[in-house]
Amino acid sequence: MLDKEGIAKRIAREIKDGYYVNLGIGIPTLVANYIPEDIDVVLQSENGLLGMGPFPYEGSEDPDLINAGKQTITMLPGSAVFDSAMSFGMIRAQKVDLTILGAMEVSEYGDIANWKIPGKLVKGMGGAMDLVASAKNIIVAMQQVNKAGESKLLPRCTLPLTGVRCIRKVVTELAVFEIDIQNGGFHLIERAPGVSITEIRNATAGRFFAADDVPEMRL
Amino acid sequence: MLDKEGIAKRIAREIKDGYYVNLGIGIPTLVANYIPEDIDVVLQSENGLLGMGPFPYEGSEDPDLINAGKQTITMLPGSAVFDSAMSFGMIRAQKVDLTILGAMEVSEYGDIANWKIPGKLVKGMGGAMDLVASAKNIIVAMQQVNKAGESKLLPRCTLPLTGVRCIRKVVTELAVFEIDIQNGGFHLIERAPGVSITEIRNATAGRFFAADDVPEMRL
Amino acid sequence: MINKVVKNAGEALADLADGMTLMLGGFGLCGIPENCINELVRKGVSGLTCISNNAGVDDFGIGLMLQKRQVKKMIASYVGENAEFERQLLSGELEVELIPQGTLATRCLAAGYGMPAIFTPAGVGTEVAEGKEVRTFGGKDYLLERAFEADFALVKAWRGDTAGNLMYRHTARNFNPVMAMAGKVTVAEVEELVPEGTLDPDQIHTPGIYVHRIFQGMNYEKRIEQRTVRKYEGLDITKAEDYAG
Amino acid sequence: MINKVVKNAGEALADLADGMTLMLGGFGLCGIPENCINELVRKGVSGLTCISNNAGVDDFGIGLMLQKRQVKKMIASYVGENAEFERQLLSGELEVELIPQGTLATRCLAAGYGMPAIFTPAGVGTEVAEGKEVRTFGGKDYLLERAFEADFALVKAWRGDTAGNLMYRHTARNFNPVMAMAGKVTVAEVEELVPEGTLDPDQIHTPGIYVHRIFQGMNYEKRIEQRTVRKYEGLDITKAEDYAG
Repeated sequence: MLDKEGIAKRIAREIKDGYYVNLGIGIPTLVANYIPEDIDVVLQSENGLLGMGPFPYEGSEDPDLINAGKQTITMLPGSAVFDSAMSFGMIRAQKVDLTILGAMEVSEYGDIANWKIPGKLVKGMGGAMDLVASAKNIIVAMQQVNKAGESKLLPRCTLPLTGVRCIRKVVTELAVFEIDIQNGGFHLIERAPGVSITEIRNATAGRFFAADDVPEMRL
Repeated sequence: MLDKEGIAKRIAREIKDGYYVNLGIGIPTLVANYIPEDIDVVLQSENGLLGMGPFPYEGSEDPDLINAGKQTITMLPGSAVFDSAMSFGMIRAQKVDLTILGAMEVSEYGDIANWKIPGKLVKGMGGAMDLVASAKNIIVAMQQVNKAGESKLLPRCTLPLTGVRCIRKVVTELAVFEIDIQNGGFHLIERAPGVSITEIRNATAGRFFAADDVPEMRL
Repeated sequence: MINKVVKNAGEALADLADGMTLMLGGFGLCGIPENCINELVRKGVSGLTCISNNAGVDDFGIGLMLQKRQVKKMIASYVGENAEFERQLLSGELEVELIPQGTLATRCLAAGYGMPAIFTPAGVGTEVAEGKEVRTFGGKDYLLERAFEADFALVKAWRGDTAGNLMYRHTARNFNPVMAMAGKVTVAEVEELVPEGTLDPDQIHTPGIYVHRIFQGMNYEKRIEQRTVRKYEGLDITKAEDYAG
Repeated sequence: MINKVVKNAGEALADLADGMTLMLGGFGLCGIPENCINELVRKGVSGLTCISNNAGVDDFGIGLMLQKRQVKKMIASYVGENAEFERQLLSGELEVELIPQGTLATRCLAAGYGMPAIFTPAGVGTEVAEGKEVRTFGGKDYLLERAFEADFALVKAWRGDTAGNLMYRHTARNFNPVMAMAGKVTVAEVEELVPEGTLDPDQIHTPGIYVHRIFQGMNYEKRIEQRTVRKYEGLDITKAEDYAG
């Protein structure tokens, strides 16, 4: 079973040389730590930056330079700054190669819910609805099972949706799934180290498909 | 009867301090010569410039700096350059205070034709259709009578239209008119020096309205 | 040119009245019009509809206006980290319309570019789509979203000139340029006001035609909302939640 | 990063094929991708649809491609001053679609911003509106105009870096930034190619994410179409026509 760092590490393997990548808040942000040294990746921050670098060293924080999580950041050589309309313009036009974001629920048809829990204070969807509606290549990073032991990979989402039929790949603490958006179903393609297919099946409420010999993931 | 310079001179009197003005090709361009010294006006060139200045001195022409008529120009202090989408964005959003353009025909309902003569080679509408469809304040500078002696202020345009019900003011070699777009009609508000109401009426094919005491224009 | 330069926020917002709709630039606390917000609070106008990506924090930014109950309706994409906001929302004192961030930005752009409406896929199939027209282009569904209308747009720039031309610094740009284009009256406060002719015409982010009033701001606090620093090698993520915002 | 830098126009356009749709930046002869056009002529691709504000002059710009009958269809706002263009148009060899300049620019913007269509009042009630949907917003009529699709966008910038970021100079900017955003493949030729990190991130006109290939152009002629100079005081208007273009 993976911890958050492990999920991030696995997702980092999906990133290819030359990719423009948008990382959501939470586990997705951790992915930046595991991008291989030998490839060049440009991080897009939807508040208006391409070329996001690491956090600044203490004392060199710049209040005019933050990411979409409002954290102080730096810019790498080759960066470009733009306004919010252009930022979501390039997202909508699918210029961003890969979007990684968190989720509270994902359905077997690739619906995603990650912005609102009825009865709890709603903070807003931020850029999440734009990202899931537009991105050609989205990976969801999430815990497969909630604290009560219930699966969050569902036949259909119970929470208000962020987007419909948009998620094709999910990485959890237990496994990597591809989602068949057309016919519905979570297809197991990799197991976390030491986790059995049965354990994964038991933690998947939606339709589950697995070959007999699903490999363990490499990290 | 005014010459082209006279028409330009009269139109220049419509320009107020602080105006952003778009000048079309032809007589409208001449207007720039007659903007009073004591007011500040910013000229917009729809190829992407605010703050157009006079032509450059010989030898300092810059191929990267032209106006919408493709003429070499200069920039005045306070200029701003932008792309074609923003240029027509500000036109469409009615940020330009005054648009001055030429016409081949204008109708009594404020329709304008100035881009196409059937049977003759069509060069295109350039930015004219955008300008007439969007501008809140347009003045047309034109010859009221063509070489064959026929009026170009018509009940309705005979040439393909550039825009409908958009022209409210016309300055010609004979007169200044306001157009009643709702009910139709050219309302004479000023006569060119030495031109009688009868002469103007005879040169106006569309519905014509004039008080008995229409003043001569000041130039 | 008619003088766009005003002395301060007080003069700039003299005719801003109760019940108006305002746009306020900034993302989080980055690039917000601090001087204008302080003046709104001092002035005490109320019943405002505020269009802004966020609603500030309890004691800074739009949060200051919330404390004085000046905001009737908030239109934003994300409103976290504000206890007073939460209280007013739950008590029904404050109306909130949450819209996707890209939709927010593009509805401003549409206003600034004279386009009455735009199509975006954001929110299709969600509660955001309720009551909205859906239209299919090339096999994909889009929502028809209307351009915003705002009585005032209040933006913050880094440098500006007396002709109203603006330049922004780093990610303090964010919503400021699109809102600057969208106000019936646009007020720009700048860290440095320079004579026209000082700024490179090729480097203007907001052409002066969009700006009606400009003033040299003062006492910028530029508060940092999430101070994150690199103590070790690599990133130091201390707050990891599975939240989208 | 995957290397966006190519040696020259030949390498940049190696996979540009007969029958494709191209966007070409520039206004008149100002800011046109001279190196790319020369390569298109050398290469001899044909059956092209060209989206460009103008069609060059007889012996420069797109005019060179017209001479070699490489253009099947021209989509432009104004095509004056080109005898060969006129001949091909009258003989039916060349198809021409004239569209308002602002509509042209905004259909590019729409493509670059992922918007399938936009609304504009330009052309309402004219032959441009024929066959198009008209829709009323706030009592005003607008045409629904579709985003362009282009296999290649060929643009010319002043400076560019190896990450594909572009800066334009003066009014040579014009259509280049909006077309740069709109190509399935965008090729940028620049007067000066610099290493990434050289350009100020706040002063980038086209972020590199929109640019797929970039090269250092050479032998720029930058021909002037209407050389107008100030010999006397004031403006010296020598060509005054009542024409709109």
